[in-house]
Amino acid sequence: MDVIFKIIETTGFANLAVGNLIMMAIGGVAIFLAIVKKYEPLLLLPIGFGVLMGNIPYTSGLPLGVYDEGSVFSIIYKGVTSGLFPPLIFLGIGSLTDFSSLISSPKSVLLGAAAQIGIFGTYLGALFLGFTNAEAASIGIIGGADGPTSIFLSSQLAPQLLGPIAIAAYSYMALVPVIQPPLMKLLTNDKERKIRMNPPRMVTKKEKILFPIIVAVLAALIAPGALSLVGMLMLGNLLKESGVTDRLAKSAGSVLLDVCTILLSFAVGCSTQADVFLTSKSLGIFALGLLSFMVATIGGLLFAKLMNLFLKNKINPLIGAAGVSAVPDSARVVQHFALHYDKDNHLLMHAMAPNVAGVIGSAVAAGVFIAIFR
Amino acid sequence: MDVIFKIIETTGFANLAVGNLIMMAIGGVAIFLAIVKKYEPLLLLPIGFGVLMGNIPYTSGLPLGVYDEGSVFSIIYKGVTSGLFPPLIFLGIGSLTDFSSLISSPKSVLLGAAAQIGIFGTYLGALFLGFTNAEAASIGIIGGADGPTSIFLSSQLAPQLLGPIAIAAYSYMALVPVIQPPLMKLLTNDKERKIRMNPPRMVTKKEKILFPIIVAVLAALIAPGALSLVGMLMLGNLLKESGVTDRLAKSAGSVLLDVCTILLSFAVGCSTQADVFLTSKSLGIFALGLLSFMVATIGGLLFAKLMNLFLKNKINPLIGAAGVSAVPDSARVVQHFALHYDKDNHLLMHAMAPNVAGVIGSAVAAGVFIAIFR
Amino acid sequence: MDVIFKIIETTGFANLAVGNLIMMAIGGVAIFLAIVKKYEPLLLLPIGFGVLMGNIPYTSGLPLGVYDEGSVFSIIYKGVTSGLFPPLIFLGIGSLTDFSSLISSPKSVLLGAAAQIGIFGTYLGALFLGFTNAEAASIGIIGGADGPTSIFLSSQLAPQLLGPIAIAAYSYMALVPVIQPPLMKLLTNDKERKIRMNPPRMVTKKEKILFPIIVAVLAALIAPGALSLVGMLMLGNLLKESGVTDRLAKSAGSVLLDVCTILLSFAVGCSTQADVFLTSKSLGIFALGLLSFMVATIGGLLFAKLMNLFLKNKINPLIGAAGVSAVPDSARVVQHFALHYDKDNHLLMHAMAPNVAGVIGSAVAAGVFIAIFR
Amino acid sequence: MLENVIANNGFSTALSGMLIVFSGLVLIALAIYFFNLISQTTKKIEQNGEKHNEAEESGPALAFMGDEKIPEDELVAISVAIELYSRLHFEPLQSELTFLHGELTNSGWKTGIKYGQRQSIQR
Amino acid sequence: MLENVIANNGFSTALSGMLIVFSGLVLIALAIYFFNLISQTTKKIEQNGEKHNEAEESGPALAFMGDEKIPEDELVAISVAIELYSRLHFEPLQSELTFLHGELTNSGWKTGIKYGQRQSIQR
Amino acid sequence: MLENVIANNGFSTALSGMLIVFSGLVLIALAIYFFNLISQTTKKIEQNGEKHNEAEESGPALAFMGDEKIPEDELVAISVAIELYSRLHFEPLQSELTFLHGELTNSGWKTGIKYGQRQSIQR
Ligand code: NA
Ligand code: NA
Ligand code: NA
Repeated sequence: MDVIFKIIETTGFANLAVGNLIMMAIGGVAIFLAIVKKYEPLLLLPIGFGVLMGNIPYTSGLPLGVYDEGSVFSIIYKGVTSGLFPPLIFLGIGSLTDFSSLISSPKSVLLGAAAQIGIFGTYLGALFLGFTNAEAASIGIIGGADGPTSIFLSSQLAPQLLGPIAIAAYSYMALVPVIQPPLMKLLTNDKERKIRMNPPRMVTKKEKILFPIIVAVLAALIAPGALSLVGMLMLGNLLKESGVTDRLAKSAGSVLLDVCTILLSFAVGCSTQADVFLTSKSLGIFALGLLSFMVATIGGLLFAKLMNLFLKNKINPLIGAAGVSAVPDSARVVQHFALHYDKDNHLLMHAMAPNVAGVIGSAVAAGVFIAIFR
Repeated sequence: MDVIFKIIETTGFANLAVGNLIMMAIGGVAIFLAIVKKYEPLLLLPIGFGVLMGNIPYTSGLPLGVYDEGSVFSIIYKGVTSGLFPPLIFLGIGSLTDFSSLISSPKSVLLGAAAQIGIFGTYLGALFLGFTNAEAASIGIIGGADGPTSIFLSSQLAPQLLGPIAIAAYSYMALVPVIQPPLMKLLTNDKERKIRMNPPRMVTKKEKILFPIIVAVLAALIAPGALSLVGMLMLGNLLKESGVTDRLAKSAGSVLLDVCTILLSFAVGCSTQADVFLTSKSLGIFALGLLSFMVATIGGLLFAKLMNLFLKNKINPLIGAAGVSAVPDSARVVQHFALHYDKDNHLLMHAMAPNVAGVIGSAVAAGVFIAIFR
Repeated sequence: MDVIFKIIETTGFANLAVGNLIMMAIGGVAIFLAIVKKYEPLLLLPIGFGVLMGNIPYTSGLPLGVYDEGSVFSIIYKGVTSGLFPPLIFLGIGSLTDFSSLISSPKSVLLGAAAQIGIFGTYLGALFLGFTNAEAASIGIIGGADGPTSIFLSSQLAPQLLGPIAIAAYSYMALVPVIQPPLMKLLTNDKERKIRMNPPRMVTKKEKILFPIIVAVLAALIAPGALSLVGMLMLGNLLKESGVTDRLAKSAGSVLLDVCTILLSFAVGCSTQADVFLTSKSLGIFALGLLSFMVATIGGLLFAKLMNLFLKNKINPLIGAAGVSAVPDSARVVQHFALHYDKDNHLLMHAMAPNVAGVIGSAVAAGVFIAIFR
Repeated sequence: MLENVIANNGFSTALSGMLIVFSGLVLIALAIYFFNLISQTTKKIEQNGEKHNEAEESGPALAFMGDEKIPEDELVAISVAIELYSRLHFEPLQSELTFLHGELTNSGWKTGIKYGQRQSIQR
Repeated sequence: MLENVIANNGFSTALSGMLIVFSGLVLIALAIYFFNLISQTTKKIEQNGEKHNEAEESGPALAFMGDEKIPEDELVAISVAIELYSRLHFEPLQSELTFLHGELTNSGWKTGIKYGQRQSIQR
Repeated sequence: MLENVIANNGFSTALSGMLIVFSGLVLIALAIYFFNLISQTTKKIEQNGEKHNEAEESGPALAFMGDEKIPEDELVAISVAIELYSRLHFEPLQSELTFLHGELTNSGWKTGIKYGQRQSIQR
């Protein structure tokens, strides 16, 4: 009889706390958004499922969760906390990304820099709320709108906040189509929104090959901390563009990327155990994260308008909003927003330039933080 | 001249023991069964080759085998002993499994539970033979007829028995078409074997999506120890059924599954060094393993007959035998056996329901053992 | 203001040394050779990019490079230094290699043995220059003309020389079409170059299946140290030839091979930080490596001529040069060279036999060194 | 050796283990059962309410033809077509050609970025 | 809480961080810009020098059609063809049939070895 | 520096190493040689015994045509067909349509389970 009681005590039903139920509801919402709304399904689905699994209670001592030394989930989670998965994901993303639009329009690079003001503004905001330097930097990076970059920086500087930062980053990336349009409406006038831009020029193969090499070297020289992220991103891109390593690029951009994405997302989800996640700090992170996205969007829009003061060929300031990255969502948002005002004004390719520049920009920003705070 | 002798002493010929030759013969048989008889080739082939490689003798001190700290094979073997490979394999299997038949026939789930009596019966038998609790549980799980589950449980409870348990589990799974039919013949009559069942109803996409989520949560709540296995199995299935993460499901079900299968099978084969493997314990494990499969089959058959006493729409008791899992072998055995008596009675899809339920059932059983004995 | 200075100090520009610039130029040359000359692009491209990234200077203390405990690059590099990647790469290569030509012409196997004199000759040369036994063995293996074998042996015996040995091995493999033809011209006469060989006989499926099993057992028995390399190579080949594990062979030969190749090459590149790489030892290694290739080629050519003294059906001595391996480059060099003198004399398939035998031969040689010096 | 069984609480462990396995699977069976029930009820209510577009409901599920017979050759042809189609469209490509409508001067473009982003909506 | 910002050198960190980000991306922009410049200059010089084969230069890049309109159906057909082609020829195959020219008695052969070796030259 | 060579037993190591490499490869060569011998002997005995179905024996190996010449175009067409076929049938699919014979009401079904199970028998 004792054994039966012992066994019943080990079931999750006996240990279920309110916090776990709240978190499981959140996991359910993430899965719902992923499947029904199709918001970032490749990330939100495994994250949501991970939240469910991470909040199954069990008698402590069993090696099951991500925080239990030696458990299977902890081994997978080590791929996150060691910072290994994000650069591998960047390797895959690099092998899928086409930087042509950026190469053909160097001035758009600056828009990708301007949007990073969201990162540094939020860093200040987080300091203001009492977070430490390392924590504030990790929170600020949410405004970079790059999941892997956020997770990488958190794993290096503030592993204890990795869960909420990752969830916040991916949630707001999924909500880009909700967050950005009102700001676009507020900060541009009708005339600006209708500005048409010249079609981008053709980019030669030689330029495409030199681009990743030059960018990797320059970015890593200016911010060595960005070495892991920018290095891998550009290695992937070089594998793709070189034309002599197609099979490597293909493997990096398919299975390697997919497997790392599954394991990273699931493990991040699992790390949101209620007792670790449901804190006032998490609330602060979510508030600051939203702020971060908004400041970044505003920064991009206003800087584009500023640039127009000096340019002969005006750029459409809307593409500044794409500088936050969230590739290619925010570029799509720009495209749709512009089409609303001029049904033949296709800004997608023009918006892709600041969009991918934003990826580089926030990786550099992460590098700066690593250099100072590690 | 000394160096020459020294070198000759290092060759395997100089150290070859009878035990190694016996094991190499066993490895050869496994390869033969895999290639010529096509019994579970994806597993028996690398296992058999691993047995050959694991029984090459070498002067101790060289870091070559799975038990030598720092050797390449020991690094691969760590994926087995840490329990990492089985859940990853389950992730892949989940992304390839169609649970429709189970969803359309909830009562078949009970057959998947009944067959687990093989596990607990053998656990008692192993205790009777003097094994410890943890060892007995690991031996019993052979009756679950799921390779990854057996290996996972052994790695957690009785790593010293991992080799023989894994080999026994896969051998008997390969021999399902030999072991099960006599028992089917013995325990059913002609009329029962000819029972036709209604075609399964159509299952909607919504049900298929909700199924993995519900199963994972319920199974993990009732037996948290099943978290790693059931969680990953259902994550894989959700990736497949959601319809929004096809590329993730595809990668999990192809390369990830394949690579983990190769490495796990090969490393398990390598772990059967004669001096570790050729013990009376191994003999006991093989005897108990056979018992386990037989009890499980009998349990499934009899429970199906028991259910028929209460059901209006009789089920064909043969499908009870499929409850042992060994997916989809035992379901195929049922199909062929039934066709023998009525050439138009296709039971395959009906047998798939207890078949996949058996996978969940033995993962839950493994979870129970982990909760008690860890 | 202090912070700004601190940040500027962290940039790579502030720490750039002449050595780094030299190494980056070398990396650039490797990339150029890979893309423009198409010399071993799958290896030289990631290596070259790695050299660039590995020579970005950063303030010490930051966990960024392969030698910094805990950095992402160091985790990847551990796959090299632990010796894990080379056997996995061999698994993939095995699943892509067709040994038919070798099976149909057993006497060619000896040519693959003869070329290994390059290894042992260079080993002596390295001893002569003052290297230790373990270092000399690792340098000698460059003459085996197999990247993974060289890296594996260095990782086991002389990890401190891994970078220059790997770079030397791959560089000379890329330069096979430059190194070998002069020696061929020197050591054969016109009549010998025009010898035609009988078309290889058909090889049955049964032979192809038995081949990897027999080779693995024999090679591992004679040189247990070759277990990891030959074992994995032949496992891959068995997966391919068995005909029952196609999906495993395919995964091993595509994504697993590609991912390991990317990570190994990139990490090896990164390990060439100027302060570690630019030493007189490296110069010695490069000189000895070239010697090694030349001795190996000469050994193969002369041994083929020696064999012809005893054979009725003369072999074309040119195929002896293919015994160095560098699969399939040196076989192609032989084909082109022979076509120059007789435009209908196709030696490719005949040269493939010593070519793949050379792979086995140098793995055995590596095994011998491991057995003696570990 | 029965002492070993008793000393280790063998029988109660086996019994309660079996109990847990059954309760777990009964719970799952009930969940599926109730879920089916709800789904059927909902469907009935919907059917009574209004005749709505059925094609939409069926989704990607395979329609079973009931008594109608399909020539085997056609089945093979259909399955090959489906295989080819899925091969072409569901496998991740390295880069992809996309052609937008509208003024060609402004819109003929190519993008390789496909990662992780709601791509399913657009198609 | 402003003390926390000041105590941590928040403002100067943020400022100099933003500065680094901008300098980095400006450097990259300049590199691209100068690279473009060089490329264009080179092209002009080449064009003045001699009329060379343009097809060779364009490489695998997609030619944009300017004002000429292509029927949408054709675009779809072309893109499907390109997909199929790349699927057939750019995906790594496990083994591959190759047929050499010359005397067939001597040359009909098959090889599976394709790894890592300048294969692109031959094709 | 010859002392270093001698101090490290360089010559005997090199010699015996070369010896091992040769013995290993000679063993392999002998194994292949004897295996060939056995195979040929067996074949002769079989041929003398009875004329059996040759198609069965040849298996998936490629038959070489000897002197008969095949037009190059046909070779290309055949190899493309083989590529396409293997691409379709040997690559792991996520799920697969299978149609059973017999009463359609009872047998039209679809399964996605393909893992690790003697699947090759059925096809
Ligand atoms: Na960004
Ligand atoms: Na089972
Ligand atoms: Na070699």
